[in-house]
Amino acid sequence: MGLLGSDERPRDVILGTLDDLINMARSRSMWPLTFGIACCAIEMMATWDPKIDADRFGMFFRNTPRQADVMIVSGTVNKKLAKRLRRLYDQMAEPKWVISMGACANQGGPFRQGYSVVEGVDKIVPVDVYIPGCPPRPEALLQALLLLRDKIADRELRYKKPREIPADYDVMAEPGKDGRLPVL
Amino acid sequence: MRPIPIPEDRHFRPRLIGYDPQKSRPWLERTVYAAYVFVFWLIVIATYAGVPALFGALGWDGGWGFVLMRVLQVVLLFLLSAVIALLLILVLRKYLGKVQERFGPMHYGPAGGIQTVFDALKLLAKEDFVPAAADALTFRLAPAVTFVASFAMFAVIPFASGWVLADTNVGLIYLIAVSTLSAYGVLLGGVSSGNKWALIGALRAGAQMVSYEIPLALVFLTVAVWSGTLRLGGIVDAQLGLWNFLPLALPFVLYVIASLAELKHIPFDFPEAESELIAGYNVEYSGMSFAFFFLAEFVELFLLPALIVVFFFGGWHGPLFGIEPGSLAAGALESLYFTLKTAVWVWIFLWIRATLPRYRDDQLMEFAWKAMIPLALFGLVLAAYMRLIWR
Amino acid sequence: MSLLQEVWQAVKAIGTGMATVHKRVYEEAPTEFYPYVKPELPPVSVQSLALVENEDGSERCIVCLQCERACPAQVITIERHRNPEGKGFLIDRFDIDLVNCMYCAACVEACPVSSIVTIQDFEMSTYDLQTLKADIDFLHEQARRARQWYSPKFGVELRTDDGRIEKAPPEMQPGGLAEILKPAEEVDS
Amino acid sequence: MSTMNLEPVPGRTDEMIVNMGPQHPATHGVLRVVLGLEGERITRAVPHIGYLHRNHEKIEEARTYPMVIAYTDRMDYVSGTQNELPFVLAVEDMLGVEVPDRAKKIRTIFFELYRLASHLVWMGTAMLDLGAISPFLYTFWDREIILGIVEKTAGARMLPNYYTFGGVRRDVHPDFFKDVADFLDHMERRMVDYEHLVLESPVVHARTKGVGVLDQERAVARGVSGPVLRASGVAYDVRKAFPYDAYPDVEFEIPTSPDGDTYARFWVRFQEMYQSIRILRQLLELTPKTGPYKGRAPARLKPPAGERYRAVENSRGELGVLVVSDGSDKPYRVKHRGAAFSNLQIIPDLFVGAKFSDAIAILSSLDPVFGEIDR
Repeated sequence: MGLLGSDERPRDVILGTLDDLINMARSRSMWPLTFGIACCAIEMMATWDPKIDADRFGMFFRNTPRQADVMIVSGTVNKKLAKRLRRLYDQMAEPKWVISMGACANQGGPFRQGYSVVEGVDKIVPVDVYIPGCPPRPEALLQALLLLRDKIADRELRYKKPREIPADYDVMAEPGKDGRLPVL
Repeated sequence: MRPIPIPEDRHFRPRLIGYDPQKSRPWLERTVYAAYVFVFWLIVIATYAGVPALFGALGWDGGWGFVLMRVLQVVLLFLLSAVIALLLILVLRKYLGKVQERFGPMHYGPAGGIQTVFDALKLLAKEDFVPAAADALTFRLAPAVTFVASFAMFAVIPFASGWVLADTNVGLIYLIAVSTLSAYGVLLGGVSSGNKWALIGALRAGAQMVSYEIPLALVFLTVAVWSGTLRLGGIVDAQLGLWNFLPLALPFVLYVIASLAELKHIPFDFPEAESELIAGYNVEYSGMSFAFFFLAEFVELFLLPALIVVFFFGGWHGPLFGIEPGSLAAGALESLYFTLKTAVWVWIFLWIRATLPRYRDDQLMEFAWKAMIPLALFGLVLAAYMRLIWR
Repeated sequence: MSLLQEVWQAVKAIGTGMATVHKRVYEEAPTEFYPYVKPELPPVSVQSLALVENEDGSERCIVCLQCERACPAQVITIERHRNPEGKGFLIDRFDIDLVNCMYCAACVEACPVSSIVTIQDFEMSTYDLQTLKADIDFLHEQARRARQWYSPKFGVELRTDDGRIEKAPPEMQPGGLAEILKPAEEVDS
Repeated sequence: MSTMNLEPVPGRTDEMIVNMGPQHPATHGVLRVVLGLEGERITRAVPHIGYLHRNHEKIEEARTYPMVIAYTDRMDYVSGTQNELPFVLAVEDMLGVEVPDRAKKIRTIFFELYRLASHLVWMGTAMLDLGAISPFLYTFWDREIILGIVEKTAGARMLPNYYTFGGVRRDVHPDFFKDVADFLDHMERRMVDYEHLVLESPVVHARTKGVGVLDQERAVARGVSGPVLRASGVAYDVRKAFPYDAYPDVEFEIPTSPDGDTYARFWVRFQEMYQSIRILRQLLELTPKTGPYKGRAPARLKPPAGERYRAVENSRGELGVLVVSDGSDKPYRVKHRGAAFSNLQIIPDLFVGAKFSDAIAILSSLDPVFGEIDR
């Protein structure tokens, strides 16, 4: 469709380029949140070790959710942890992304039959990239981070309203009397 | 027997973007650093020689013209501090990578050279968040206070002979006053965040400040007694024969320790203590406010080593190869000497950061009150006697 | 005196530590440059599962359901019917839920014909979980793309360039040491 | 006062209740400790666990005996195969399976390799908690070498599911013994550096000496085990007290320290790493290069009804398992006795009265792993 491409709305040359630049910057400077849960957390740490060195791609851990861009859910999420996980996600500043690492975070994995385990972290937070494995290799986590990079850089609609987030409070333990999450 | 067809790849593969990434190329890295330092040097020359020359040529060196010139110089210095932060963060990450047997940022830009630019852009575009529990005005103001306090130190830093914004004869006192202010920014930010970790970080910053500022001021006093002036240019000029770090060895060591504390740098990074207080005073900051704290931290990481060079390592002094002092070329060369001497001290600070664990906060206070202050007083008396005897 | 000695000890220790750290600058980094260079994984490494066909394209699996019974995470679903012409069974459905799989290789241990094998394809990250619900076509594809795989019965097998399947040399096999050392022992005796 | 939730004391304004965890960089996972802080001093401490509870023991009752081995891996996920051994030993006892000598030695080699790997992770994270960044990267690279050796033989890096009833699942890779010998040479060189960076560092001395003292009586009363117990001067080690596998054949010492403080726990772990290297060197000499790697286990695993407790000394202490069989192919009950869980109980004792920074150092010296604590 000629110069403007096949987009639904015509692209603004200046703002479009600026958006491209900002998406490029966002995709190349993803700081994950230090939040290790279980076995996968050890492999998550190993992704930053000298052999793999994800810092080559400009990623390093921030301890506070306010300054982090990516949450790597690295392990089994049970119902006691679920509301904390959701809270951490809410505390992160926009824009934010979630990577679900390992079988347990994806769908409960080998523990999905247990009474306390949340079957899939995507019931609590919106997940961008899933990694299979138990635990995945550090290379697999790096691959997922780079897939996320490509996803951010390619995002067609640059500005859009905050994503609709599925908040399945049933999977979390005991919401408060007013039906909302208890405040820690 | 049919040959088994190899199917198409159904998996997602990341794009292979990057700049010939499969080996480290030290020469390229050095070129990147040199380019940053060159930009830094150009800005310094433009600030201290270019702008006054321009205004002098235009005849605007009085009244409002002078004010405009100073404003322009300050804007250039702001640009300079941005360059310093971008370079130092890159160098920190690359150097940490080197000593940890890995590479650090290397795929975006030549040898990872524009990684920090991406980081800055991302922080610019990230949501800047004020928590509900925070005191909004103070919360917004604190990063600015911190940054301005460290940025104001530029006013008296002499980059070369005569290359200084305010060649005031109370330069040292100004430094003592201004450098203390940056702790106020940390205090304000921590207390106004409405977060307990930030509060602990702020209290630690306050407690730390009252302990290391006294030996720091005593060392300033020692340098002033030894040089006979409070003007920073005068202190540098007094070191023409002998750099101060030899006669003032004890105050020099104390000064390095105290500036580590003032920088909130390992082994004294208690207000930020990543593994204890999560992120300390800046735990609630995101986006641009956080970037300002970061900027202030790295500008200080340049300024305090620069002060070490001014006080103890002869400032801008170096061989001039027959260039007439006071000329543009001499100024340029002198500012380069100053930059390189500072770079060595920045490297030593980064080296300390890569090696040492963190002390406990009360141990610094104990050390400051029980060892550093008596030693600094002793150094002051010694320097006074030495001055009486030898000069 | 002892105080001075203590201070000297501390300064010396800090200096030694800093020298220890700085020494690393001159050592070569072991970084693998992952997305640009794929790591060479050992052939027994369990990264994913695949269903190997025979060289002529016929099914190796005899649908004995041993793997389904052995799976701790219970991710294998097999449906079968009796072969109308001849003996044995035919596959209706052979699904492995690679999302929930714990990659313990118990199914590979259980397989009597080495049909289900472990392969080294770890690059399975995805935007959509449904791509990981492996059906029989997916598992066959994985096997066709693989250059080497492992199963306890046949050991490490390689796929040659012309599509044949052959046993790997003993240097790659678990327990290959026996075969490697045997000629030397014969020479000794 | 309820023991679970810390309520502010009415009328007391100098105490601040701080919630540390479950997301905190120094809690080694998902521990939550509610602290009462008076300035920097801790007045009260209540640890909360259960954020990683994933019903190991209940799920294991619904799995057959070979399947359980894969699940035990996921408990103490830093020490890999060490978790499999007590269960394997208990079932072997019940079945009366004969284990070949070579299989025992291979198992022990893996056991000690994982002890080194676990202690390396401990060292890196403990130094990270104290504020030093570089040792973390060094130890993780050494751990990568160990995991590379393990993966070449066992097929997975962390959770290999390698031991089986009667031996190990497959014979070792032809390069195995050479790789281990090379690694030990490498490790001995690196240990010198770690001594410089950790044990000799004056900052570490300042942070750890005299901090978090656990005296001998309380250590025994609280049921701690492993390096934490030995740092309090009790020379109890399951490898010596109730030897299993190839440990009767090798010589090694049990390092103990009378101090009981955080530095002693650091020191004991260091000495254990030297002992592991020593054990591995002996085992490389003793293990036949070829031979059987697996005994003859019955095809249908149905241990006779009864129960059996076996324990091993893993990286954190006594890891035991009680298997109750009702004669079917699934265990009636599997009860794990985790060392990290018992060691965690001394947290309130050691935290109260310490500085907040000390609490971080104490916690890192306990080296908890939450897969095993919460199970």
